[in-house]
Amino acid sequence: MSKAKEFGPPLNPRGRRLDAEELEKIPHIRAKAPAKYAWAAGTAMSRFLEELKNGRIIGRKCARCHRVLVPPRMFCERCFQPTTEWVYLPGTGVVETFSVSYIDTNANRIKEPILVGTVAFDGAPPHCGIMHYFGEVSPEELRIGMPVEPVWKPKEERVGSVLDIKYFRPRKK
Amino acid sequence: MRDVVVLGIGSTAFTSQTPEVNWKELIYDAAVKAYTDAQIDPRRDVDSFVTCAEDFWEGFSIFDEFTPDQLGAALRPMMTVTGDGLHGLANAYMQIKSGIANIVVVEAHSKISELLTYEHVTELAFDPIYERPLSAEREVHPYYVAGLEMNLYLHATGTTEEQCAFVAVHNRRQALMNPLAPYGARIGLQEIFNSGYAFTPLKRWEIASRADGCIVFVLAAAEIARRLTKKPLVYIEGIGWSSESPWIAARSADAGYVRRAAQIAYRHAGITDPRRQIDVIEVEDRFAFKELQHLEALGLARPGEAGWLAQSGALGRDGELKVNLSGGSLGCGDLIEASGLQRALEIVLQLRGEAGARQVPNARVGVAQSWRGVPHGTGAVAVFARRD
Amino acid sequence: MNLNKIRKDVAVVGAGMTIFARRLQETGKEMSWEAAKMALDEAGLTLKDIDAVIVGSAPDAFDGVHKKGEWLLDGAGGTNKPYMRVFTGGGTAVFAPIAGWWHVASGMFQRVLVVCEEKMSSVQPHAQSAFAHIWDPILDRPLKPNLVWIFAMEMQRYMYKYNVRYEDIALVAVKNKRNAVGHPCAQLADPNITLEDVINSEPMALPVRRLDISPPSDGASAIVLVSEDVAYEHTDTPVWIDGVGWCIDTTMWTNRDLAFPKFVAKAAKMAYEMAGIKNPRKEIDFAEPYDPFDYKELQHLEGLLLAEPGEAAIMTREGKTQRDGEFPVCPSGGLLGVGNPIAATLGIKIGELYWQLARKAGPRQVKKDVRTGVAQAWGDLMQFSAVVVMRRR
Amino acid sequence: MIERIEKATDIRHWLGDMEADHYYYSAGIAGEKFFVALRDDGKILGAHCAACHRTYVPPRIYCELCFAELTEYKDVGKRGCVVAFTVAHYNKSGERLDPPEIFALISLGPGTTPLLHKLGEVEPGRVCVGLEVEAVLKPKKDREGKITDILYFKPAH
Repeated sequence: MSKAKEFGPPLNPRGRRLDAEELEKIPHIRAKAPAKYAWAAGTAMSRFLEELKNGRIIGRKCARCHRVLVPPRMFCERCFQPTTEWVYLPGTGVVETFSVSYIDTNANRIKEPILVGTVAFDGAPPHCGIMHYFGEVSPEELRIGMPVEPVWKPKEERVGSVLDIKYFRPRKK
Repeated sequence: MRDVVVLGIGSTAFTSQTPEVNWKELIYDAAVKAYTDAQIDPRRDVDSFVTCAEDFWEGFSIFDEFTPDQLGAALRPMMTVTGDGLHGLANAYMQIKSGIANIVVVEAHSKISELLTYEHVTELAFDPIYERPLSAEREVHPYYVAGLEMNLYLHATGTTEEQCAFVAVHNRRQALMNPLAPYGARIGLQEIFNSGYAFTPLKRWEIASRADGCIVFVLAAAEIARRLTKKPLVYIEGIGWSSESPWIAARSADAGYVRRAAQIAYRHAGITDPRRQIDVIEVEDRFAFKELQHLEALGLARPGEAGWLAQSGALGRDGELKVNLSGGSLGCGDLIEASGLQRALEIVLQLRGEAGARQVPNARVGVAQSWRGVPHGTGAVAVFARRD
Repeated sequence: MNLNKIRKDVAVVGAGMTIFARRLQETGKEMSWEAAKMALDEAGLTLKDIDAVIVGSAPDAFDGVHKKGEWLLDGAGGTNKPYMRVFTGGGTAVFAPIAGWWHVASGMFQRVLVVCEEKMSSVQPHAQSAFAHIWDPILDRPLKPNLVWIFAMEMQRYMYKYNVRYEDIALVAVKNKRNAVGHPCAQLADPNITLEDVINSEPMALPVRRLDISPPSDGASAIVLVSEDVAYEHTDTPVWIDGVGWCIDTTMWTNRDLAFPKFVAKAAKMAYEMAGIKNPRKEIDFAEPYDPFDYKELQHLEGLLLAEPGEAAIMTREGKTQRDGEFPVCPSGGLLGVGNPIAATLGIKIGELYWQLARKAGPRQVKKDVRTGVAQAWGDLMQFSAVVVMRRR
Repeated sequence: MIERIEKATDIRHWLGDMEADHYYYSAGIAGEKFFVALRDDGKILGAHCAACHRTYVPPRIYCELCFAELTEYKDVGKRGCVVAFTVAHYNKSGERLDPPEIFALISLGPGTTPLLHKLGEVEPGRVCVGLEVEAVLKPKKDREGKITDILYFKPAH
């Protein structure tokens, strides 16, 4: 009746493994793939970037659920309503989570670890903030819930980018 | 068998640039219109969401991440189809037919103005071993493939270059009547010929320019829709899609991908004599000859006949076949993966009687057809109808 | 969802996969064919029997081919057929079969082929070059992030909120790499790996260490889905897809508590409702949750409502999730052991469910008699999940 | 939306890319056969499907119609005829190509799938469908195992 053969696990799976030395020996092409973009920052993020240049964090309030959305959006994804109001935040917050990274963006190993994580902003709903670096703190001291504040670049160096903030450091009492 | 209807439509205007909004805001604008048209709340009423996008068009390795919020889909079932808007509709259609969803939203957009290396990215779709190196050497524009296809088509059918040029003239004129379309123009055959060969026999002004825009559809099971709206319901009577071999050298002269897709759509829709049964037609015309090739593949003209119909004025509002009254891609712009939904949008407007100056009286049955563009042979066909 | 209206039941009647390896010589097309051919052979079908093809593949930026789905088409068996690619990031492995499910359940097609492919070795110098572009260009990319960061941040939050110990998390890596010894396709099987090996492995982005991570990989997998109308023509042991669910959370990942994956729970509830499962812990016999990192297996078991938050670590410590335990988890060896060619992990999620439920898994067959299994995949920026419940009847 | 950007100068763009350093594309199993034969022996190989009476050029390890595994490689020769062609006048930047580049689909014999390549040593105006052509290869010492080892096809005499 049954046309299916008794097969078991994937028996005799195919695939020819290559080690790194073989790469140049077999026929292949090495090529670039040019893919460049100029994304419109849009209504909300254009303002957000402009305010970073001013040394300020700005959010957008939803009149329906009363959340302050930061980073700002022109619509609330929960209520599906236009947000209605610009709100400045103090820029301070707490460490929501973090990592001590011994790899860089290209997976190169690095000696001095990058301290990175997300900051939940004061004045925003719980867990709401941005990703950024931490500084002026040792890996051992860094912990979830730690109060932090932004360290801004000097005004003349700011260009309207998240990098206008150098990093977040433990807030002085 | 559950029937599937179009409950709502929304669209932005189509323009060559949209610098003031990001893609999320562009999509949000179209979505709000569609939800208003459908009289639904996406946070409460929609079971599933579909977006149509390709990573390299957008500039994100996983564009799917950036799709939910602007449609009201956060914490809801949502997916990306890396296909044309009609492929998106097909998935929504199957979800409703299967019973897993009652109301499904489909979004397709173009933010192609933000891609600065459009030509390179288009070539990135070519086979990297056998095809890309040939045009990469001298940085040849990838649309040469359309020139090859046009040569195949003209040779196989005896269609003339002049007949193809008629399509470019007609669709750009037609676009003047479509408030959404940016590329309307009053030009004649002479201007098309004067534009010169780009990829012989294809001429420069037979090529659609690109445009940004977004279209959102709300589909629903018919029994649900009847409770929700008093507007006339437009049924999706059939939808089909098909692909040829992806190799450039395998391109067919007769757009076999449309022929096969139409077979599926027509079978479900009960279309046996398309020329007689279909009132309004929107076909893909990124390159003018494609309109003729696609009309023949849809069974709306015999092989080689579409050119004569174009030449004799039979393709237009006053002709026998009401083709691309929206202006097509030549008039609305190449909306990339949203092209198919733009076609479907026009059909729905026509069947609802909301097509304004372009309205075909008593349009009851319409067909929308898409093609994903160079270098592939992939397309879809959807048949829409009023039943009341 | 209207459960009275599911039109056609859908069964898996064949599965296939290539070996998973850091680099394969095959092109993506060739890998797709190798996997698809194996699945068709198992189902006793030829390509001519197939009505439609569904393809899953994750970022085009891996293979370096735009419209990768179109490019893979001939190898995946799509020539002159209805051919559809769906894409939900890392969730594609379990989502593509869901798309396959509605191709059949809708009544549109009787026999479909689902093929998933990933070739991560094409992108140079490292798969990270592609992952670098999954982030928001304005908010995240200027910080030059590495993909591992999001896992590290999520894992940190998970451990903090639910008091989970790293040692218990690391046990998952040990279990899965050992389980993979029974898998002919495995890339990182290790019968001798110990907890100390994992704990002492190179720090990547702490708390994540090298052996907590599944390897980038090349590979392809495929399954054959058929309608209830024809299932028994092809096999005496069809395995039924009885529940499907999927869900995506907001794009704004820095606006969410990363400790608990709500989107997994929502997808699971959708699948369980469809499968008529009221008490997942009692009614499901084993699971293949997505385990690209060891803590993800735990977090996903909790998201799948198979453990309370924080409890999965205890189940692991007590050995319950071993292949011969009371609730086997990732008997395939998972991504940690077999490899992680993103979408192609179809073969070790849905494929494994099929082989286990059809009692064909050979040396990997779990001890207890299993009738209901759940597979899950996860993707995008820690925000998407797909869940499938399969049963032998 | 309720508010929009009203001043043109308030609009921001963000420049970026989606690039890797480069891509390494393996030519695959069938590709290795094809390119080694081209590079070392100056031969163009196809793979034959006996069931479908089709020879794939370039070769594949599978027949895309019946999915049979293809193991029969054969030399299809270097002569064929033009199935379709185009004269490309523009490059990717929109500048005119001088001279233009001629692309063609070339059939290397009955039952073979056409090969995409370029034409050379011919005036664009003289090219027609059906034109008999032959492959012009790079000198053996310059061949690298790439499709551009074939420089172009020229009219055959």
